[in-house]
Parts: sequence; C-alpha cells; structure tokens
Amino acid sequence: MAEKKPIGTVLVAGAGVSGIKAALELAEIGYKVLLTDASPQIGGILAKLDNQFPSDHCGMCRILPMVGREYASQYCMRKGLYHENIEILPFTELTRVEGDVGNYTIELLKKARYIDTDKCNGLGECIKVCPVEVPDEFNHGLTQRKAVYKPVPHSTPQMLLVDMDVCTNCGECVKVCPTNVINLGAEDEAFTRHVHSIILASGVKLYNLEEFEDAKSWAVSQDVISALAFERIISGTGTFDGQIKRPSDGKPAKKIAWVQCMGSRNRRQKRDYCSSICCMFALKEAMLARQKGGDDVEATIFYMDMRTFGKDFYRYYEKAVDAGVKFIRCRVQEVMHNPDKSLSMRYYDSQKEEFFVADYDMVVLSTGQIPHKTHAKLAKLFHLELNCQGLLPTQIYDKVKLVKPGVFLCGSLMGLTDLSEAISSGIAAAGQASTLLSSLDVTIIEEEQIAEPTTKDRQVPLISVVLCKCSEKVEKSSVDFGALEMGLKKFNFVGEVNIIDMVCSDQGKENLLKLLKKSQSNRLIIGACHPFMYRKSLKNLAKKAGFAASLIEIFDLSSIVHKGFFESVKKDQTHEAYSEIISIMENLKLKPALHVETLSMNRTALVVGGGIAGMHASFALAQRGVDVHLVEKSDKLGGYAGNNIHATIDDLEPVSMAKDLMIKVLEHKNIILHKNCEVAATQGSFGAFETRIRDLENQENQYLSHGAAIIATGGLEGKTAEYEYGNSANILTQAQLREGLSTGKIDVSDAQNIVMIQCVGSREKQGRKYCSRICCIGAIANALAIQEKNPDARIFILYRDVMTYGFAEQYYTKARGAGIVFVSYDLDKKPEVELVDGKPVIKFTESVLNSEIELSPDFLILSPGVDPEVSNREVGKAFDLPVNDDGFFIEADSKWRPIEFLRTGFYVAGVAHSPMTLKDAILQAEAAAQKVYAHLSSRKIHRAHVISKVHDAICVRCQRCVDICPYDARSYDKVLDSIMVDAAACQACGMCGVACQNNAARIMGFSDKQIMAVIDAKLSENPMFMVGK
Amino acid sequence: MSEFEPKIVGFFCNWCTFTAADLAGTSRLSYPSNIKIIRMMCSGMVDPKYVLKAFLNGADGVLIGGCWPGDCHYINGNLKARRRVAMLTEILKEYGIDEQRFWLRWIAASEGTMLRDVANEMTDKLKQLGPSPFNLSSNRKDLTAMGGL
Amino acid sequence: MANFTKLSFKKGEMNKKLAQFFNDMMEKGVVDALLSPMTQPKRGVMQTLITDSSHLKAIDPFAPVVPLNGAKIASSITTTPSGRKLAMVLRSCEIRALIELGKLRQANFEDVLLIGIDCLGRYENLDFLTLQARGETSESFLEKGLAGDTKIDDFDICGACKICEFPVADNVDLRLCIIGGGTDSLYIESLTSKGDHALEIAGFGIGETPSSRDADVKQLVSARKLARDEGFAKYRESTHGFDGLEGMLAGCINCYNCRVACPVCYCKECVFVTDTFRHNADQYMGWADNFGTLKMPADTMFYHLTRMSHISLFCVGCGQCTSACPNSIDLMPAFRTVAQKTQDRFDYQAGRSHDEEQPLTVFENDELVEVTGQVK
Amino acid sequence: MDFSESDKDLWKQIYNTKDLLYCLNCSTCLSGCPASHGDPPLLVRNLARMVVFGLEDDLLDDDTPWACVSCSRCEEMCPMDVKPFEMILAIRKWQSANDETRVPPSIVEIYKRGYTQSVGTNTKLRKSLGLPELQTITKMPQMLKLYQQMLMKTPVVSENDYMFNEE
Repeated sequence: MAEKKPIGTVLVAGAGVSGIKAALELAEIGYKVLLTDASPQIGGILAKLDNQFPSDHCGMCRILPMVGREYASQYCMRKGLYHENIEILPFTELTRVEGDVGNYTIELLKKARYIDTDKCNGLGECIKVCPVEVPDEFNHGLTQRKAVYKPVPHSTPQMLLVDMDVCTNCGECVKVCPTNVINLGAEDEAFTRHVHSIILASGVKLYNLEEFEDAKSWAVSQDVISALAFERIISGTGTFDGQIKRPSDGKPAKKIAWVQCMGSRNRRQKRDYCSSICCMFALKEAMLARQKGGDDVEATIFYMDMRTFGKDFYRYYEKAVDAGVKFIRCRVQEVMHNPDKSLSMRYYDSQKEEFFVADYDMVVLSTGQIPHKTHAKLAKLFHLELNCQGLLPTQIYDKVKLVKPGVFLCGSLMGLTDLSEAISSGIAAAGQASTLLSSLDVTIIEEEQIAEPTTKDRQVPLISVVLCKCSEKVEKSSVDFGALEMGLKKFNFVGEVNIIDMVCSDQGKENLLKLLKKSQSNRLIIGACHPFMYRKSLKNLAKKAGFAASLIEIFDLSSIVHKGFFESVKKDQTHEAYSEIISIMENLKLKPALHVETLSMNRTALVVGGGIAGMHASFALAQRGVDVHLVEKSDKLGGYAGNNIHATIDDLEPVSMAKDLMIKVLEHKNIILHKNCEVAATQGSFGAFETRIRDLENQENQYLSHGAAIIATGGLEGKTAEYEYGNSANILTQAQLREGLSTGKIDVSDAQNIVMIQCVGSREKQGRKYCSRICCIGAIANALAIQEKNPDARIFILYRDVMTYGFAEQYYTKARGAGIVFVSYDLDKKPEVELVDGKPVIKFTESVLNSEIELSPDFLILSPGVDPEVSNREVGKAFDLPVNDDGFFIEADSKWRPIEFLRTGFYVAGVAHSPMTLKDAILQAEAAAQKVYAHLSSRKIHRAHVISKVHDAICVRCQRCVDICPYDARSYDKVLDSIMVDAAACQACGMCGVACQNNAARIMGFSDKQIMAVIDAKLSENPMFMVGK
Repeated sequence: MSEFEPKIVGFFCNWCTFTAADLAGTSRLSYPSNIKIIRMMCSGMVDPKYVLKAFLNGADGVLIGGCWPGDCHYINGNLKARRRVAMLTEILKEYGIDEQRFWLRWIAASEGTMLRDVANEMTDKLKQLGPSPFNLSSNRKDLTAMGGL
Repeated sequence: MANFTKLSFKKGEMNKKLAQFFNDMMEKGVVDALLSPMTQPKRGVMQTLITDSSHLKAIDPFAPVVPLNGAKIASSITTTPSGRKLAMVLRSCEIRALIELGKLRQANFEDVLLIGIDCLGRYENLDFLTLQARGETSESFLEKGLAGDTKIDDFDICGACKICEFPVADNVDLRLCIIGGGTDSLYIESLTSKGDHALEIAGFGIGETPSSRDADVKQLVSARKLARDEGFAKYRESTHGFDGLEGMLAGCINCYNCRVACPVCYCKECVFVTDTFRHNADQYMGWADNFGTLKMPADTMFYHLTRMSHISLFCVGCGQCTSACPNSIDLMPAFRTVAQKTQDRFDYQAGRSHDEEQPLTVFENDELVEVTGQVK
Repeated sequence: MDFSESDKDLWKQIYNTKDLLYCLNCSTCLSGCPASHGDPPLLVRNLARMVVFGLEDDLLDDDTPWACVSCSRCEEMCPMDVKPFEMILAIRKWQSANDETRVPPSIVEIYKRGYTQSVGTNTKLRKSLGLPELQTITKMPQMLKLYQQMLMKTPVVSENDYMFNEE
C-alpha cells in the first residue's frame, strides 16, 4: 500500500496584507499554511488604516476569495481572518531554518502573551485594574494603554496580552480574572515544524520621530505627528472618534500641513530612496481632512515631487487640486512652536521669489517606509548577504524569488510597495510556492466528503437547538439557560433543546456529535461564541449526524448576550438571546435545503498577448500542468519590450530575456500558440468559456475552450506631434535615442547641449491623463548613456515631477551626480520649441533661478509616455471586459483586486493594466497565473450555497437584474430566451433580488419569506413563551 | 406611565454596519436596545418590501446601515440602496411616515462610535416624535399591543 | 418644425375619412398592419389589430373609451418583433406607458409607426356602452369635448382624464389632431422623419397649419393642471396619513384587478400571488394575536404600498386602476400623488422621453447626498 | 540666461566636490537660513545652481555669500549632503581670489553695527517669549568706537577706509 503523501505546507512569515493574501491563495488551493507574525496581532499596518486611496475608505474584505467563497469566513478582514487551512500564529518569530528546497525544518518562537487567549472572554476586567499606563503604540502614543492590553482594539476575538516590559507584576489582573487565564509566569515557547516552502512577508517599518536622530528636531510639539498617527486621529476607532483635533489640547485642527519625504530621499542619512507611498498617503489624508473637517479646513502639502505614478494616481491628484488642497514645492527645514501652540513653517516661493511664514494647527510628517530591521535577521537565517539597498537578494527578473530557491518574498520586503503591489506580490509569491509544491511529492488537504442527507429537508421543520454554556464565561449568571430551554421547548417545531459546554473543544464536539446523532430533528441551531471560527467544523460535525449543511445556523450567542447591552439590566440578556433565537428559528423554518454543486472546470487557460507578461503567465501555468492557448495578434512573440528594449538601467535585458522565454514557450507541450490571431467573441461562464479567435491571414475562425483567461495585451511607445516632433531630424523620442545609441546610428560625441522633455502629452487634460511610470527612469538611463560617451555634453532634463519612486531614486541621484541638470516646468508654462534652419530652439524658464533660458540643443529628446495597445477596446468588447478612458483595462478593484476583472475567470497582467516596469509586469503575470491555477488546479471548485437563481416561469425578461448585477454574473441568453446565472461569479449580494419586483430573481436561502418572518419575529412584542403558548 | 420606547428595525450590511455594531459591542460602547438588528449581506439587498413590512408590523423607525460610497463590498450596492431609500421616503411621507423615521446611514466597519451615535440620535428623535402613525391608526388605536398587520 | 396635413370631412364621416387615410397607408405599403380602436360587431370599441385593409372602415380612433390601456396590447405585439411594419394608434397615457415598457424591454419601437391622437378624455367602460347605445358617436363626443363640456347627463369622463395634463400625445411619429381644428376637419401632424416619410409615400402633402391649435392646447393643459393641483390638494387633505390610506383601502379584497389593469405593472405574476405571500395559518393567528383582530384578506395595505414602490416611478396616471376596482376604490389619486413625489425626486417623468434612464437603474457616487446627510 | 558663455566646469574651480551636483533644489537650505532674512536675501540653493551652471559673472557680482552667518544649519539639514556652508565659504574664497580689491559689503555692516544682520528687529518676539532685551553694541557708543578702532587695524579695513568712514 502506498504511503500517504504529506500535505503541502507553506510557512508565510508576516501577516500583513501581502502575507495574508499569499496565505489565502495557498489555502484556496488546499495547501496548509502557517501564518506567523512577530507582532501580537495580524493585519500589519493595515489594521491601523481605516481609509485607503482611492475610495478613501476600507475595502480589505475584497481580498477574500470570490469563488467558493464559503471556505473562508465572509467577515470583516480588519477584525479577523478565518480559513480552515490557515493556522494563524501571532507573536511568533521564525528563529531557525534548516533544510533545502521543498523540505525545510523551521523553528518558531512563540512569545508568551501571559494570557490564554483561547479561554479569555475578552471583557477586559484585568485592563480595568492594571495600574500601569504607557503610550499606546496602536494610536501612536496619542492615547495610553495598560500593561495588559488589546494590541488592536477592534479585533475579533479579543487577543489580549501582557507587556512584560512594563508590567509591575502586582498581580491585580490575576485576581480579578473571571476565567483564570492569566499566568504572569508564562514563558516563550519554541517549537519546530516541517514545511515545504517559505514565503517571507515581514513587511514594512515606518520612519518615526522617536527613533531617528534627524527627525527629533521636528518633534517640537505634540501637534507634529506622523502620517500614521494622523490616520489614527481620523479613524472612527481612533483617538477623537474620527474628528480632526490636535493632540495637544483637543481643539479642532483647521490648518494642517503635510511635510513630504520625511526620512526618505536623504543621501546624507544614507536613505537615498523614495518611500513610494507617501505622496498618495498625504493626498488621501489631505482629502480626508477636508472631507471630514469641512471646507474651512486648510490642507497644504509641502513636497518636492508629487509622485503620482500609479494607475489613476494622477487623476486622484487632480481631484485633490480641484478639492482645494494646496501644494507648495519646498522642502521645509523646520517647524517652530509658537507661544499660542500654533506651528510655523517658513518656505520659499521660487516663482514669487519671496519667503512666506505660514501658521498651522497641526503638522503631519509623511514618514516614509524604511526597509524593515528584520531584513538583516532574515538574511542571516538563510545565510545571505543583504544587497546594497539593504534588501534581501532576489532573482533578477523575479522580485518575489529569493536567490535561494524554494524561498519567496512579497510585500515591502521586496522593496517599497504600495497596497496593490503588496497584494499582487502576495499572489505571485503564493504562485511561486504552489509551482514548487506542485513539483513535489505532496498532496493537498482533501475536503472532508460528508454526504449531504437528502431526505430531511422534505420533512416538516423540526429544530434542534444547542446552546453552548461557554458563553457563561461572559458573565456567570447573565443568561438563564434554564429559562431559555423551557421557553424554547414550548414550540412544537422545536425538537429538543440541549445546553452543552465548550463546544469548541474536542470533548465538547464529541458530546455534541453524540447528542445530534440521537436527534430526530431536521434543522439545527447552535449558539456559541465566534461562529466565524467554528462554522465550518461545527457544520461538518452536524453533517455527520445527518443534518443538511444549509439547514444549520450557527450564531454568536456570546456577543448577543453582552453586545451593546453592558449598561442594561441583566434579565434583558436572557430576553435578547431568546428573541434572537426565535428570529433565527423563524428564518430556519422557512429555509430550503441548498445543495452545493461542483463546477465543471475546463482545465485550460487562455492567454491573450504574447509579450513578456503573456509568455511568462503561459509558461508559469504550463509548468504546473495547465494547458494554455496563447493568442498573439502579430506574427512574433515578445511584445514591445521583448523586441525593442535591449537593456534597462537596472541591468535587465528584455530582448534576450524574451528570447529565452520564447524558446521555453514554444517548446512546452502544454502551450499551443496561435500567432496572427485575434480574439473575436466569447461565451459561457467561469470554468467553461468558449472563445472564437480569428486568423488574420486567412480569416478562419477557431473555437477555443477554456476555464479562465489572462489578458496581457501590452502597450506601445506613445505618439506625439508636440514640440515640432517629426519636423526635424534632431528631435527624437527616448526610444529612438535608445535605439540610436545602441546601434551607433546616433552620434552624440560632438553634442554640446541635449535637452530632454518629460511628460510629453502625459498627465494633462488633453492628453494621456496618467503617468507612464517608466519615462523618467528611461530618460535618466539615456542621459547617463550619453554622458558616458560624451562627458562634456550638457544634458538638461525638463520635468514636472521626477517619478523615480522606490530605489529608482538612486538613479536620479546618480544622474545629478553625473552633472545632468534637472529643471522643473509647470503645465501652464511648458517649454517652447521652434525650428530655426531645421534645428530646434527651445525656450524655458529655469525654475530655481526663475530666469528664461534659450538654447539650441543638438538634440531634443521627447518622452511621450506609454500608450495602451490599440486593440484593447476590441478585446474588451469580445470578452465583455471594461476599458478605461485611457484605453487600459479596468481591474475589479485598484487596491484589493488589482489583477482580477469583475468578470469571474478573467485576469489582467502587464501593461494591459497600466504602464509599468518589466519586473512589475512579470510579477503581475505570475500573480495572474496563480489566480488561474488556483481555479483550474485539481481541487474541486464548488459554487457557493447561497447564490441567486431565476424562477423562469414568472420571469418577464426585463433584464433589470442583468443590468444591475455588479459581477456580470447574470446574462440574457437570446437563444434560450432566458436569464442565465453564472453560479461561480454570483456573490449573492442580492441586487438582482431587489431589482426584480416579483422575485423571479431570488437568492437561495435569503428569500423574502424568510426575511419577512424575521422582521415579524423581531417586532413581536410578546414572545410566545411569555404568554405560555 | 413609562417612557415610550420606540422600536427600530435596523437592516445592517454584513460588511460595514453589522461589523460596526459588533465593534460597538466589543468596544463597550453602549447603544440603546431599541434597535432590532437584521443582518443583510448588503444595504442594496434591502427590498422596499422589508421596510414597508417593518413599518406595517409596528416599527416606529427603520434604519438601513451601509458602507460609504465607494466602499461597498459588492461594488455599488449602497448606491442602489440610496436611490431606493429616496424613492421610498417619498411614498412613506405621503402617508404620514416622516423622513425622520426612515434613515439610511453610512457606517463603516471601524465606525463603532458612529453607530452608537446614530442609534442614540435616532432613538431620541423617535421618542420625540412618538409612535409611528401606522401604530396609531384608527383600526389599532384602541388596542394596546402593537404588532403585525 | 411641424408638418400638418388637413383632412376635411363631412359630418358623420370622420371615421370614414380616417379609414381612407389608413387605407392609403396600407395600400402604399407604408405599414403592413394597424393597431387601432375599432367598433366591435355587437357593441363597444376595442383595440384591434388589422392586417387586411378592407376591414378598416370600422375603425374609431377617437372613441372616448379605453377598456384596457393600449400599452399592454402594444407590448404584446412588439416585444418580439414580427418583422412587419406596424402602425399603432394610441393616446398619450398609452404611449407614455409604452415608453416605460420599452425601457423595461417589454416593447420594441423598431418597426413601429407610432400614431398619437388628441384625447379629451375617456368615459368609464360601462358608461361608454350606455352612451353608445344612445347613439353618441366619436364626432358627437368630440364636439362636446372641444366645446369644453364632456358631461352628458350623469356621465362624464373619468377622474383621471379630468386632471390629465397630456391631452396631446408626444414622442409619436404622427399625430391625429382635433384640437385647433374644427368639427369638420382634423389635422395629421408629422413629428419625425419616419412620419414625414410615411405621409410622403401615402401621398399626403404638407398643408396648412391649424391656426389656433397651440393656444387651444395650452389653454386646455393649463386648465387640466389647475384641476390636477386642486384634485391633489383635495385628495391629500381627505386621505391624509396612514389613517386616510387605511380608510380608503378598507374595502380592498385583494382581487389584484388594479395591477392587471395597470399598464406599467409588467410582471408576469405579481409577487403578492406568489408563494412569498402564501402564509401559514399560524402566521395569520400570530398577527391576529398581536392586535386581537386582523382584517382579512391580509396584506392589502402592504400590497398597495409595495405597488407604489414598484411602479410609482413609471405611473402615467391613466386611471385604469380606479376603473378596474370592483369596489370603487379610487386608487388613481393615491398613485398619482405618490408618483408626483417620487418622479419629482429624481427629476423624472414617466414616458417623457425614450432616453431618460429609469431612476432605479443608474447610480452615481456623489448624488442624493441629502439622503444620509453625511459627508465624510 | 545665456549658456553659450557659461563654463560647465566652473564648479571644479569654485568648489571641487561632486557633493554639490547632488543638489536637488529642494530648498531645505533656504527655509531655515537666518541670512535669508537679509536684503537681498542669501539664497543658498540659488548659489548652488549658479555654480553648477557656471554663471561666472553673476557669481562674481553676488554679495550674498558674505551675508552667511556661519550657523551651519544648511549643512546639518541638507538631505543631499551638498555641504552648502562649505560651498558658501568656497564661493567667498573664489570671489576674493578673482578680485583682490573686493570688499564684501557685510564687512561694512560689521564695522558699523557689529553684526551682518539687523538683529534688533526681533525685539517683539524676544519679549513675547520672555527673553531679555538684546544688548547690541550700537547701544554702547564707547564700546563701538573701540571695536571700530580694532577693526581698523585689519588690512582689509584700513586699506579701504574710505568705505568705512562715511561721516
């Protein structure tokens, strides 16, 4: 007999957003994940941020799985994460790693919390009596906390701990603890585990005023705060209930200034990088300040370059300008604390050539990301040296692959990432790990297959009620279980009422199973704590005893008992629990048994676009055994970068890289290439699409069946007619210059002056409304190349904002050091070019000295940005995928679902999404491949229990449901003359149900009848047991 | 006679307002128990029928809680809810249900305090306004109990 | 720019003249079929689909009766296009309802030549039959109507028509105009290129413009608006609040005739007759328990309020609901007053235009801020 | 501004360190500079730019480098480590080396009132902060006389005494 294969297990070290995303991805495939975090809580920096660009609100729940969504709890992500395949280990550090690719033994150190969180009821009696007060890290010292505290106040369940560094060991907490779970003598606990792969996601640290010498001079007042502290101030859970007040005296802050680049872009402090996120962070905060505080709030941002480089970032900036946020281009030296507590800053206005002093109520320092201190520690664990940027060394094209095979990284550990990149990289790292695991002799967690009983739901409803007394830990005698039992038993549709204890424990589960096996009932209500954590296991248990999964309701008894009613009289708690149970029973009585079907998945992927992103995604899938159709419009693979860009400033060689990739793609047996083909139309739903492609040479149609698709159509160098382009041989684009320099066709050896103009036709209302992201770096690369050939040439780069975000800042620094002169210009005062004797003459205003310059450069080089692939709109139409005004594809959610489309089963990678660097395109391709693989891999994909359906007989085909469905899950089939529902895409949001006036569209398990019965129950003044019915 | 205790039905979005209610609970923010919470997946899932049913069954007020615009887990369900509420308000106003009895509020998951404030504010408002005219109709005037129709 | 063609007729020959007109249209192939009110063999006038022009002589487009709002009929014969060219003679309330149905994909205007008529009002069905039996004809009705007196003994046009501010049909290709004409002529007005084309093929040139039409229409509309506002005020006063509504609906027997008659209640089966509202006995008992009494049939108030929430945005005020009620509940003012409020809220008017999107189908991020009154 | 006449490599003459080139014109040096309150103000950032551009004539004519009070804040705060204070000193040296007859106007100021800057203007602020009134030498005529006599012994003053004795 063959030995049972081990279950593929991955350690994800770091439970910030990228780590969580990586863990979810792997767990969805069916691998086991250990998710650790060095801090006492998961969530990373996001736990503190209520509001994220661009919606200025949260939305983290959108990273939860969309397909087969019942495997992870559908719950607020900022409060907790529950997935049956993820083991969460907070306050745990990775201390040792042994072994090699695919086989690691890791040692973890679980730090003592001094509180047994499994048993703690979270009510915090201990907190009340603790005599120690220290500044609360969560609110950045704006508030105080005790030695025993909740690290994240809004998490569920409450995870308290004792901070031993400040604890006085007075023992008061131990005395008052009603559940005896505090052990001040607890010790750290080391243990080892075996894993097959490791993903490092230890995240980011922010520069702070307390720690760094050069920032201390800013800390002149309590009202000078960090950006993250400002987040806590505007947070609803924050210090002032979301009102903008200054910490020193709680007075409303009406004049607020943001100071950018705090801690970054600083060569002197050896932090010569851009933190990448602060510009958007400050923009968002300034917008929020005005939204929350009203129009009389004055928001001013002091900046050097507004780095709005990402997709739709520039639009957001324009929105901020329109919303009245003020921008001052000056790096301020200091802030002065005035006697009236206001804060003064003095700045210089280059255009007016004048100094100004402005007073503020509050100054927010945009404290940048800095590489985490754990980098060095991690490097040591893996016997590696950090690279010159202080980062872990990765493989050249793959940012998520450590040089050590089998270990991957994501999030800000790769460098400095924003939210969407953190998410994409989490997915990509999971993708790399799953690729590795698929090559090993490991298996996935097989779902417990418990046959659903088919008969019980046809019986007259008879409900079994199980209440877990563990809720008694809340407050010993708060609920009168006896009265509850008596009351409930009086209903003729209640089969039995059982009060049991600790249903979450093994013993409790065993007891429950015994009870349920004896039951004659056909529906079940379980009242326990934290149903999100136990829902799946309790349901499985009940299924074993013969209950249908959809006829089991598990509700949060403990929180009902005390939620919101702390000041109310105790008898209410029994009453509230009772009336809640009645409501649930009313609902359950009417609930139909719902059955889950397995989706038939065509295990073939379609990739549109044979550029580097498309090829990478195809190969990544093929390697994992997925069949791929790769459709390319032209007659050759490689796309723009793979055919035109020979070298980049960061030592990548796209053309030769593409050639290698091309060979791999062409040789792989799982990839079928369709050259000279375009996509024409598609039909079907997730798991079973059929797409018609047309051969452009012979106009023949071919039909491809596939389960999912990746759109990687790429982009092109932008076109322009500005600045006399096309009218002189001396006016070139950066691409022409790059090509000319590498072939030697352009001779710069005698050139005296060369002028480059950035943002040609970009970031303006009449042109590309976006930053193309790569032009600044490209211009610098070319300028340095010229400089190398002709050190005597004067090179001017006329820019609006230098977009060298992240470590690309070092190229900017290098370029200046090489004597390249950067001159900023404003959109309302663009450089002027005219031709004299066929040669360009350029006039512009030198921004520092504020004087006019006229030059006859030998070459005028333009950076016209990146244009989207022209066929994007047709591709979008063929697949019913949205394309934005700029011509790029619109992802489902710019932050939380950056590589997915709203239409389930479609993903985007590379420049089809927005202009990006090669590495980013590869990262996205890897992530998109992972998303497809997760769906098309061997684990069965079930549709959810709760989905919408069509009652065809009464449907009038008005298609309002089709128009309103946010997930494109509904469509009208002309041939069948029926409304169809894509069961995988449907998220059961219920929009169709409301739009449909006669319930022809309905949500299974969420019927009007059920909800109206609940309303009845909720409003019933005389619960039936009171009147002795 | 004891003070009039209004009955409010709260249709709360699972992702935001329901979570905020949870948060209010865990943060020890006390809000009046007048609000009977019914969890909906999305504010956009609240059918006008539910609101009418609640009023007809004796609710003195109805509060729909959803995510802020742009924040909806289901993309834009909250915007749909807003239009429906505007429409339904016009109908209810014609038959004596004041706008102040039918609220839509954006309450994000983190805004436990706002939930508390809204709950308090609405309860106070309804105490001022007194019972819903639906509960005081001639058919029911003489009946002490309030309930379904 | 209006194009008018004048049709003069001898007394008693209006319908003959109109039949001739439609005959020309059909013979010349402008249309293959005509939907028009037609005198029925025994009695009454009903919408009739005519494909053989030899039957045209019985048409009676101006008959002041609407046994069923024609939008429902038009919907049934256009939703899935037949491929035949069809002219439909409808009055404003029918056309406005049809436009709403079109937006709900329950009608299709592709092969349709839409012909509107000036409508001075309709009589209740039974009243009309009585009057018809007495020998009144469309011409005699029109004569009285144009003189401003629609009352014939105890009979008068129905309440909805008295306050109808849309005597003239808009959004049509052709319009059969009697206002501003005389008792011996009517005008055919073309409003679209489709209409122009039809007239041209049928061989009608452009004629004189009825001189007093604009003023007459204006006068009628303002009188109606006055009556409407008075009517609304009176209704609101008499049926104020929930008490009023309850009193008004006291006799409702859940027959659902109002929704069957309603042109914009387009569901195949009303939700109130689906299993959602099939309650168990214990539920009825429970509700009765709460009050001691439960008026049966239950859910009448719920039904009407729900119907308001479903269709008040599309309500065109045709008054068919009132006409259909077997217990003489005057639903029209109830629905019209609500519709006025809901439609105003979204600056929408049912049937005003093909292009305006129905309010509950479009959503903007930054609109209706006053609903929550919250800004971030 | 005309670049045809400018010397691209002037910075090597004046302040031969690549540190200067790293300047990204962020204005940190300006915003806290005490001499920037003067008239004309000392604009360190602009001087750096002029050096980089090689605007020899303009630089030679510029007196503002002499207004620097050597507080060294720019030096401490410059994020690019341009060492602006060093640069100011270098410009002074270069100016002097290129024009031996040059008498910086700030020396006249020092001669007349003991400071390059008019420090007396801060009376109000000092008072509001509870600081004692500033005792400047101009308020002590006898001391000022002694001080001027002392300065007169330096060659740069004595050789140009016509500039110092206005009365």
